[in-house]
Amino acid sequence: MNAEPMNVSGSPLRDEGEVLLAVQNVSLRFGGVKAITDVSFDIRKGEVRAIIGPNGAGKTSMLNCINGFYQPQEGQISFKGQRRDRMKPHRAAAAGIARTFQNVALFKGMSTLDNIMTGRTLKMKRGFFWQALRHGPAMTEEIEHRRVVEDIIDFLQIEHIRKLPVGKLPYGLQKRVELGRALAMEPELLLLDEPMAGMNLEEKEDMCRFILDVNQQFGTTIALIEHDMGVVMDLSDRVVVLEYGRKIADGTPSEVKADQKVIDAYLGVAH
Amino acid sequence: MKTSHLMRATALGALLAAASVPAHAQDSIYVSNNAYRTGPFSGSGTPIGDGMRDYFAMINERDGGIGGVKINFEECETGYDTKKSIECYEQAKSKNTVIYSPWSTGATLAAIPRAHIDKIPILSMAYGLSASADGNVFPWVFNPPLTYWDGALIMVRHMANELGGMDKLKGKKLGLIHLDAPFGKEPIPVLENLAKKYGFEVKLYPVAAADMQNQGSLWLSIRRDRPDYLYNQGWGAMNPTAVKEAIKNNFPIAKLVGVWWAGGDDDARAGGAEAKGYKSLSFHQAGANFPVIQDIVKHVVDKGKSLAPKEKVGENLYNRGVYNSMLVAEAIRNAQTISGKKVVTGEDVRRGLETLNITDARLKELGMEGFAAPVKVACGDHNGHHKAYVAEWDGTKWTKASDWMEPLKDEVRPLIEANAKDYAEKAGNWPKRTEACEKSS
Amino acid sequence: MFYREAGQFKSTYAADMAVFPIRQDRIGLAIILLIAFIGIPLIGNDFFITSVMIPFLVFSLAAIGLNILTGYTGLISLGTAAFMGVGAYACYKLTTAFPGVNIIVLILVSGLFSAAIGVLFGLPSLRIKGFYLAVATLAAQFFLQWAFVRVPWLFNYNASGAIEVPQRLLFGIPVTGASASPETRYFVCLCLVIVMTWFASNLVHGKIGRSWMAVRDMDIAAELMGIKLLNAKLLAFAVSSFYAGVAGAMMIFLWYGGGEAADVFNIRLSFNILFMVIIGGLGSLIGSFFGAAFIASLPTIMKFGLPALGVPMSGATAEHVTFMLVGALIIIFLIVEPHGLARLWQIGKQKLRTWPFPY
Amino acid sequence: MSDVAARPAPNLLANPWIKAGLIVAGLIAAAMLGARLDGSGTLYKIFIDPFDQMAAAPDLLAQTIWEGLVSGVLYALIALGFVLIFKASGVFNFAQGIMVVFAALTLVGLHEKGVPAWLAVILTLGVMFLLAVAIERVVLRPLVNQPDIILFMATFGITYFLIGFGESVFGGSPKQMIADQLYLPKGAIDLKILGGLVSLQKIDIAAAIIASVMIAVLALFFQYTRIGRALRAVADSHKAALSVGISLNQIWVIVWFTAGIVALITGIMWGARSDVSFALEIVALKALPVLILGGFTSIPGAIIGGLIIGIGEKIGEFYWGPLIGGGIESWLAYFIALGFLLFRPQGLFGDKIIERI
Repeated sequence: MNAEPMNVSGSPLRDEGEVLLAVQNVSLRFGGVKAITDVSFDIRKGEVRAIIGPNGAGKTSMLNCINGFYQPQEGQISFKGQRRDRMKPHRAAAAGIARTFQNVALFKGMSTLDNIMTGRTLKMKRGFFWQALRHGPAMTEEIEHRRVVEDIIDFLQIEHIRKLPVGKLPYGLQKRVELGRALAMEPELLLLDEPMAGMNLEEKEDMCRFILDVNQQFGTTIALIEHDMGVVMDLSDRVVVLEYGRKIADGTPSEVKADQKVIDAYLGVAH
Repeated sequence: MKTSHLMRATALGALLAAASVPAHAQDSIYVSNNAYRTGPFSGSGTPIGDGMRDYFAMINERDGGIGGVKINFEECETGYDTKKSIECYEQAKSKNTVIYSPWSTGATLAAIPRAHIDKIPILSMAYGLSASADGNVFPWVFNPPLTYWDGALIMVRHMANELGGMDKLKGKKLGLIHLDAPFGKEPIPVLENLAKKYGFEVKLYPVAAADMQNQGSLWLSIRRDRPDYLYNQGWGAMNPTAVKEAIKNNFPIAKLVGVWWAGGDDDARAGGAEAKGYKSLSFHQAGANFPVIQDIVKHVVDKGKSLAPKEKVGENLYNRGVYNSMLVAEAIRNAQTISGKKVVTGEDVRRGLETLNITDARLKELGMEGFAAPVKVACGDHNGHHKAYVAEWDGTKWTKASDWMEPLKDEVRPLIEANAKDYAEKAGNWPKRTEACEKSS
Repeated sequence: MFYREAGQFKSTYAADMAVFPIRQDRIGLAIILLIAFIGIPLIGNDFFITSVMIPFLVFSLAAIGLNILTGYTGLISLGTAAFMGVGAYACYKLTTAFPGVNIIVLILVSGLFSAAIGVLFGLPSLRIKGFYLAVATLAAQFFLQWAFVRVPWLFNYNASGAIEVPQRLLFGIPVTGASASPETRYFVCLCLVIVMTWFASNLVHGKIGRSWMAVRDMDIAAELMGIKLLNAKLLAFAVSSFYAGVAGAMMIFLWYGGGEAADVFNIRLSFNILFMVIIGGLGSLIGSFFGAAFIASLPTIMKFGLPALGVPMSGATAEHVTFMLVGALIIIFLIVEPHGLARLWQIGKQKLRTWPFPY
Repeated sequence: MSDVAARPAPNLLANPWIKAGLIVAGLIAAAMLGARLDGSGTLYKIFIDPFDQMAAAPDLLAQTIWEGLVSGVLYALIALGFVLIFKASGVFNFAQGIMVVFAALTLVGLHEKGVPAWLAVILTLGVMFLLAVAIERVVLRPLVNQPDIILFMATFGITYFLIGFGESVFGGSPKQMIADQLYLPKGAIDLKILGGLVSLQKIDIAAAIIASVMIAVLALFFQYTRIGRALRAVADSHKAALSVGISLNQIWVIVWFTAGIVALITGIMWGARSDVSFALEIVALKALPVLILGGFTSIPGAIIGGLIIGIGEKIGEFYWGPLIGGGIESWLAYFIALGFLLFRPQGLFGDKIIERI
């Protein structure tokens, strides 16, 4: 089981752009359970990279390894050419990796505005003293970041819910706020874990538009997990396919779609 | 909306202002008294409160008050909580009380600095701050008839008496079980001094407030150390537990002696029949066979005006309440004599307390012959360091088991003066005494 | 009808970010401050000021401290009283060691000692969560309380074993010690509480407050925003203990005027402050004031107020009835509005906004 | 969507904060001890002397362990009340301590009013049942689905109410437990072993036996009765329990009533050891370290936690306490529990905390 049929050297996108993130021979185990086995792939600057696979394929675990929630037992991940041992989520954030979650992980007790403002935490430099005064430099800084956040709010068209607590928003809007929060970090790499799960068609279309806009307007590299094949095929430049923690295919959407292993994995084959 | 806020504040202010308007300022004397009939120490607080209340009820009923003026005696519930005590103090102050009985060490310590500003005399009868016995430094604080330091001395004397002389103390071991709080730690310096002087050893057994009913390991230590005597400076639920544990651990109960606050009937009763022989220091007698108690029964209890069940009247702590009220009443009477006024003020009562001299003859008049030793308070000595005796539990009641013993005033007085000086120095410009001493009394 | 925000438009972010964006609220605040500074000293007698207002202020400050930890950061602590005690003893040591230094400065500095101890006992919060953490903070409560009795150095080897508050002057007027008038002590408390509330409000409305709330709501996502969990939690412990420490120093120096501090800062007080925070409203500064008023002042007002209104009750009965009533009121309030008095207040304002035509 | 998995717990000592904290704490502790002992022979007194003492007087060691065992059993009883309620309703019941006092007071109070002892026990059980019904109706039902902390707060309201109610009905003075009337044994069995005397109080033995019997009965009850199974179902998932048609309200009444029975037995035992007064409420706090040690949801945890805490604190106080002036029992239990907790954050037997994202 490997990616040989997709031999990478033939793809037209192959040589465009530098590698932003490289995953090399990563394996992850929980006790005796293997979540990921020897997976390698890369993400190039500026592309939309999709990770797909059936349930339990290890997709979310893969994202968790990338932003440091999990420490893979084997293999390594390098970001912007730098290898990172013992990645921590806050270090990943500082390095420029942002993330949304499969089940929305917003700060439920806070307003939309405050949620997105947390995305600016790392960019705000004023220390405790100025924060306690909330005047002068701290206020200038706060206003400056508020401006950025208001731009994001405009971009995502969520002005009307700016001051509402997010806990009571409908699911689709929550997903949007979560995207906003990730965008506020101005990440180089944005990891989206099923951004369209549980949405209706209209919401999905909106979300697709936002993702493409983010990719094109801000030049943000995006890695996403998605179950809706139509969405994946429309959005992504390249797709990596996982099954039972192993990589079974890697290539452009059309290449992947044609791959027999992928078809088997999705439709199920009697072994 | 905001107006409602304002109104609420105003209403509140008015309400509390109303709460503290001096009641019947003209025709009665207001005596505020802390009590704790609730909380973890209510077991000791209730009989004391009953005794204090009933004595004044009797005075009002039988004599129509003191010098013809009714005593407006009011209890303030503290739950033995310092926060509530402070509220009670403020309430008492705003109602122009002539005397304040804090009834807990914490409350006393908090009230002492205020007393000389607010001109309210404090009576902390045999508790509170030992050093406050120095009238030259604490003109407003009174703690007769004796201090914890005197108590420690009497304990050592008792030990010596049983052993057959002070010289027999050498090599003996005295254990001090004490509440792990300032109150409990009071006797330590005196005991340690005496230990050095007479060559015995002092072992400390602290009991944290949270572990009052959980003294298992402490008594194991006692078993290990095998002290010859135990002195229990305890309060509340700690005492019955100590008595039970002593019995459990086969410690000779006759060698366990409590401070006067460990002498509740319930404390001893907890040990059942085996508690017979348990001892406690005391400065007044238990029992109902005194004219004063009979008067209380006749005028108050039998008329259903007491909160105490009749069988509890005359118990040790009940009588302590009576004794406390007697001191207050005598101070007021004395103040009336000195000032020539019927309705006396706090300042008069301070003078009354300072010249208090309750002789045997006076005790007899009060129906307290043999009930207590004479008490005399002087200008510089607000305590008197009076006699106490050792009471013994006979299985059903407290009996007098020793003669009245004089504490060694010469031992204690220098300590008191040194500590009072220390207190005043640390407080920073502690006011010099300006109140003149009475010429004669 | 007079409580409307219609017509008040914000043209700057600064105006929009103000803590009280509605003009009427600002007017209301001004009125409350006026009452606090002028009305209460004029109307209230000594009893009201010393037994209701000063305790209310001290407890409010402690509740704000705990609210930062529990309400904003989601860490339950049952050691607040002990941290208050650290503040009180630190202040006593400081003022006896440096008698010349202004007592207000020392009260604030003693908060730093409390903060340091708070951080130390906050370390387990990385591993332990929820009620487990709450019980773990009891270790701080009982250990520190023990130390307050057992380390005589803390109370300068006083024979009484208690903190004996010395007299200290501010602009020539005594603010601590027995000769300090209730009004002076009240003003000092009031100013400290106002300034510290303002600081707390600044903190919780800015970056730091957002980090705390992020940790509270979803710690994993907070880490992803680049928030270091341990730092955020320890900062919350530090700030919270700082507030508790200052409140403790105020309690002994400006309210009690000395006393058996080990006995004062007991577990009961810790619980009471937690309950102030919960009943007032978790994550609400104004709720801390409501909670303090409810848990600390209500029993006092009932105990002394009811007899004054002619409800005849003996001391003990009043106490029992107070206990029962307060217990019942807590349950009733929780049923009516589990999010605390602060939420009730908000709902009230919301209603007023649309009154008299709610649709 | 099951590619979500447990997040491995962070390695504790890898964290520089924890390391620094431990070192600082260690240094402070060492410095305090050093000062206390004038710097002479400190290490000997900490590490060698206590064990010498144990070897020298094995009878005292045995007695210490026995004392620890008995208080452990009593702590466990209080903790058991907490666990039952927490397991079935997720409520951290602050009122358990006052329920112990209230139950014991009711029993003694009824007896004082002339009710025969055993009838008083039955009536007290009735009172505890009414209390459970009242709590369910008045407090729990209106607050269903509220966050844990709100329910916790509500139990504080119950505490306040019960203190006021109990004191106004029975008065605040301490009362003697009617141990004789309930045929609880008195006196002690003195064993002459280990070169000394080990004295076992009969009441303590009875407490241990009664506690064991009660725990066994509870275990059987949970295992083999319909209600017991329902209780376990509720503990696992409220929704699941509802979906199989179990009335949550009934369950709550039963659980609170069971906790009330446990409280009564605890009250009788503690009361027989000292007396029945509101001071007992403070002892109930000792159940909290037992809870964190044993886990909030585990009955065996409460028992074993109680024993560890009981024995640990007695041995600690007896052999090491004198080094720093004694009285360390008040906080030692918490430090023992905290020590365990750092390595098992969910307690010894608690349900594993799994973080999912």
